[in-house]
Amino acid sequence: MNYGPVNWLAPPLALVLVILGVAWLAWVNRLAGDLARGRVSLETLMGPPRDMLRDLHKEFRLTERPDLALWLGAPLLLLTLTMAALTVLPLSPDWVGADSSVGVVFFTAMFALTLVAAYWAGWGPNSKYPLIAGYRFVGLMLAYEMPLAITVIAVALPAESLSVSSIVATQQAAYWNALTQPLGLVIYLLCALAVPFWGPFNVVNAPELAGGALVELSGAPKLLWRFGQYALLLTTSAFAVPLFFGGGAGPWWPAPVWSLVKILLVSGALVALGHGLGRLRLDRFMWWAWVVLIPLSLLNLFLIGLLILIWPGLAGK
Amino acid sequence: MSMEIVVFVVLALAAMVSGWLVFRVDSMARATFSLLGSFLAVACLMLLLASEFLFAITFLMMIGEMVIMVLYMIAFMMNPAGLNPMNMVHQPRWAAAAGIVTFLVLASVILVTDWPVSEANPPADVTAAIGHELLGGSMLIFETAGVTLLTGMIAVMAMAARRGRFGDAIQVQREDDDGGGHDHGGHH
Amino acid sequence: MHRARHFAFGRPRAFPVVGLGGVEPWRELLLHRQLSLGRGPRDADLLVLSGEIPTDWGNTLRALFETMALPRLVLYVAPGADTDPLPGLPPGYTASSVEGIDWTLLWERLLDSQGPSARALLADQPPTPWRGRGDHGQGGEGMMGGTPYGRPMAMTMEDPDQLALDDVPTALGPHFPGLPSGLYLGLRLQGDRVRQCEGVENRFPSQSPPPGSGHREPALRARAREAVPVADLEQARLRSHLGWLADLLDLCDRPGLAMRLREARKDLDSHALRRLLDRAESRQLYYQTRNIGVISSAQARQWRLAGPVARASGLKLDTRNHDPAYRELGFQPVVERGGDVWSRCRVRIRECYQSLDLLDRAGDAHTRAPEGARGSFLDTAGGGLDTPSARNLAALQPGLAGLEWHEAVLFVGSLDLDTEEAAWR
Amino acid sequence: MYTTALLYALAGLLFGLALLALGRVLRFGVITTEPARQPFESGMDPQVHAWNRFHVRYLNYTLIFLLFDMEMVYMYPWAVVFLDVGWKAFMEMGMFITILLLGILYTWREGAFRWD
Repeated sequence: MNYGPVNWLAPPLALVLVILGVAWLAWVNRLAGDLARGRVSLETLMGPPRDMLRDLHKEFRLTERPDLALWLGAPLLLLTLTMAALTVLPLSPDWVGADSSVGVVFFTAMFALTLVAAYWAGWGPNSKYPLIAGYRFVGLMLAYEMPLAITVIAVALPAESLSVSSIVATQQAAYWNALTQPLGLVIYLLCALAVPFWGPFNVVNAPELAGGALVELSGAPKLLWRFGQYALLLTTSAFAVPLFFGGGAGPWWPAPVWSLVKILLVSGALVALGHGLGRLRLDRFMWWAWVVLIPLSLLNLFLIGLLILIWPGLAGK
Repeated sequence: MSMEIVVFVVLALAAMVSGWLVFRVDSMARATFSLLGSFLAVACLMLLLASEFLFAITFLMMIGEMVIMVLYMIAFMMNPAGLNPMNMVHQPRWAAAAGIVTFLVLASVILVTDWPVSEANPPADVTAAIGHELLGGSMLIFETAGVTLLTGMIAVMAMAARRGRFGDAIQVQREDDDGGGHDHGGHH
Repeated sequence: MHRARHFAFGRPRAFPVVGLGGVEPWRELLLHRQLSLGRGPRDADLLVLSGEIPTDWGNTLRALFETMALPRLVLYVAPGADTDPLPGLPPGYTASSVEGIDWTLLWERLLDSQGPSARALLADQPPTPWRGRGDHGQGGEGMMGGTPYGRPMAMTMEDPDQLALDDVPTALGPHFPGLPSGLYLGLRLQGDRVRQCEGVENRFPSQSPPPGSGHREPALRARAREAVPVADLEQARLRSHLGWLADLLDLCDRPGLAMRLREARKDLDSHALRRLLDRAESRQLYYQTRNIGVISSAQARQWRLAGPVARASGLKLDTRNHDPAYRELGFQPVVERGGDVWSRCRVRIRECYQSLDLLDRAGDAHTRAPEGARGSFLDTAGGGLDTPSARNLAALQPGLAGLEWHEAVLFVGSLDLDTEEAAWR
Repeated sequence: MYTTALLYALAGLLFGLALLALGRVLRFGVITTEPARQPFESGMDPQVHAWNRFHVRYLNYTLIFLLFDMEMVYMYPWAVVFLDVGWKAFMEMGMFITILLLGILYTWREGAFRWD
C-alpha cells in the first residue's frame, strides 16, 4: 500500500502560519472590542502580547479534585484537531499538506472533535459553572452539526468529489460557490462561528456562567485554551476560502498569497462580527436550527442540484 | 508491507487497550471517552482496508454518538464521576472464560479457513463506488433505511417527548390514573 | 524577567467585592485604563474591595482571596480608608480614592514574590478530613456515601420528568461577577435548571442609612418631607438606571456598549446618551431577554414589588404620579405589560428618556415624591424605613423556581437590587 | 496522506505541550494547599462535588440527531456520483430527504423541539 510522500516541511510551516494567524485574530479582536468600547489607543496594539505574557507568568492552580487528564487534554485536543484539519486545506494545488480524496469529511470529523474538547473543559475541573458550560456546548453542537454537514455536501456536489482541491479546481473552471450558493455561504459562516463557540454562540466562555470553562482556568492552560479557540476559528473560516471563494484564484499574485489574504479577511471579518452581535439563546437557537436552518440547508442542496442538472456549465461541464 | 503490519498492531492494541480501560476506570466520563478512543482506533484501521471514506465517516459519526452517550451514561449511573471506586464487572470469571473461548474459536477459524484471494482490484474511487451501489443495486435498501429512520424518529418522539400536541404527557397520564376518563390515544 | 512581568501585569485583572458605599468607586475603577475586568477570581490579579467592607464578610473574602492564582493582591478603595480592609486579609494596597492610586507602588507589591500575598493564607485543611478514611482511603463509603476527597456527592430528587436525577445545591452569589455583591441565593439545580431557590440572604448588615446617603439617593430626603429639586431626583435616577443597564449588557455579552454607557454616565450628555440608549434598546436585547422571568401583575401586587419592576408588570405604581410638581411637568408613569426581563429593560430605558426630558424642563422645581430609582421609600408600620430594594427581594424566591441558569442570572440582574439599600432600616 | 495528518496533529500537540512547559517555568509561584484549590462558587464553599447526574434538557434533540445523523452516511457518496447519475440521483435523494423531513415535521408538530 502506498502511503504517499510524506511532507516533512509542511507541519512546522503550517504551525508557524497558524501562530501568525492567531496573532492577527487576537489583534483584530482587540481592535473590534476597543472600537465598540470607544477607546482605541496604544493599548490596542500592546494588549494581545501583554495578555499572552500575563498568562504565561500567572500560576495555574488546580482545583480540589479535578480530572486532570481531561481538563488539560481539552486545550491540547483543541489545538491538535485544528492542526489535523488544516492538513487538507490547500493554499494552492501545490501548497497543501496532503490532499485526501475525502478531505471534506475529514475536516468535518476534526471539527466534531471540538465537542469532545469542550465537554472535557467543562467536566475536568469538577466545578459547577464550567460543568454547565460544557453541557451547553453539546446542545449547540446538536444544532449546528447537521446544517454544517449538509452545506459542505452541497459544495461538493458540482465538484463530483469530496476532495477540497478538486472543489477549488471546479470553482476555478466555472463559478465561485459564493455566487452559486449564497445561502450555503451564509449557513457555512454561521457554523464557522458556532464551531469555535465565538460571538453569538459563546456558550462555553459565557459571562452568565462567570466565564464558564474559563472560571477555573489560569496561567498557561488558559492561554492554550484561548489560542486553541482562535486557531479553530481561523481554521473554520479558512475553509470558507477553498469551499466558497475559489481558493487561490485571483489576478497578479500567486495562488498561495491570494489564499492567505482571503483567509485573513474572512477570519478577521468573523472575529469582528462576534462583537456587537449579542448572544443567541441556546434553547431558541436549537429550535431555530432544526425547524429553519436544516430545511434551509436542504433547500440550498436542492437548488444547487437542480441548477447543475439543468445547466452543467455551472459545474464546469 | 511491514509498515502496514506495524500500523495494524499499534491500532489494534490501541483499540483493545482503550476497550479494556472502559471497564477499569471509575469515571463514566473517562469510560465513555475510552470507548470513543477504541472506536476511533477501529475507524483508523479502515485506512488499511483502503477505505478512506469509511474511516472518515466512522470517525465523524462516532464522536457525535459517544458524546451523546456520555450524557446518558452520566445522567443514569450512580456515582458518575467514580469518586468512590467501584467495580463495573459482574461475574468476572464466567465472563473471562467466555471471552477467552470465543477469542480462541474465532482466532482458530481465521487461521484454519482457506480464505479466497480476490482477483479484482479495489475500485479507484471507493466513495464513488459506494455511491453507484446506493443508487443502483442497493437502492431499495437505501430507501428502506430512510423509512426505518422515519419510523425511529416517530417512535422515539412518541415515547420520549414529554409534551405532544395533546398537552403534557405526564399530566395526561396522571389524569387517566385518577380515572379522569380522557382518552388520548397514543399516550397510554 | 522583572521587566517582562511588569509589562505582563501592566493592566491587572480585577475581581470586585462591593461594600458599603462602594458602587461608585467600583464603577469609576471599571472605567480606569490601568485595570481590566476579569471573570472569576481564579484568573484575577487584584481583589478589589470597594467601599467599607462589613466585618462578617471576613471568612468569605479570605477564602475567595485564597483561590486567586499568583500573583495576587488586595486593592482596597474606600473614602477615608487608611488602614487595611479587614483583619486576616494580607496587607495589600489601600487608597482613599481611585485617583489616589499610585500604580507603580501597586505593581511593586503585586509582583513581590516574597510578599505576604504570595504565601498561603489559610491552613492546609480539606473541607472535611478524608485521607485514610473509608473503604479506599478516599473518604467515601459504598457507591454514593461519605465525603470522597472532602465533599459529599449530590443526592437524587425526583424531577418533573419523573426521572430521579441529582439535585445539586449551588450558590448564586454573594460574589457572582455582574450581580450585586452580598446577595446570596441558595439554589437547588437539576442540570442547569433551578428547581427551587432555598434561601435568599442579604449579607449587608441592617443599619439606618448612613449620613450622605441622601446625596446618592435624593428620594430619601424627599421621604423626610424635605423639598428636593426635581433635577436631583431625576439625575440620580438616570445615573442609577444607566449603571444598571451597563451591568446587564455585560451579562448579555455586550461589554462594548456597556463601557460606552458607563463613560456617558459620567457627564450625562443628553445627546450622546440618547444615541446610546437607542442602540441599547435593540432587537438583540429583545431576543435575549423576552419571556424570561415573567412576573404577572397579580404577583407583583401580592409580593409588594416596587418601582420599575412593578411598572414592568403593568402596575401604575409611582409616587411621582400624585406629586404637584411632577403633574405640572406633565408627568406620566412609564408602564409596560410584559412582566419579563425585556419589559423591565424597556421600562428603565424609557424612564431614562423621560428623565432626560424632565431634566431639560424641570428648572428649579421642587418635589416631595420619595420615588427613587428602584421605587418609593415608604414607612413601615413601626415608623421604620421600607426600601424598594427590600420589597423587590420578595420576587427572588418564587421567581427563580423553574428558570434555566442563564435565565436565572438575567432575572436577578433585571430586578436591579441594591443590596446595601435593601439593608436600610 | 494520513502520515502527514498525523505529523500536523503532532506539531499542534507538541506546541501545546511546549506552551504548558513554558508556563510552568515562568509561573510566578504555586500554592497547593486545599483551601487554595476550592472551586469557585460565587465565594461560597461548595456543599457537594460538582460532578453529578446532570439532567440535560435537550434530550429530545439528541434522539432526533442520532437518527438524522445517519443521513450523512448516504449523502457523501451520493454527492460524488450525483452529476454522473443525473436525474435518478436527484429523485432518489429527494425521496430520501423528504422521508426524513417528515420526521422533523412530525417532531415539530408534536412540539417536541423544546427543552423539557
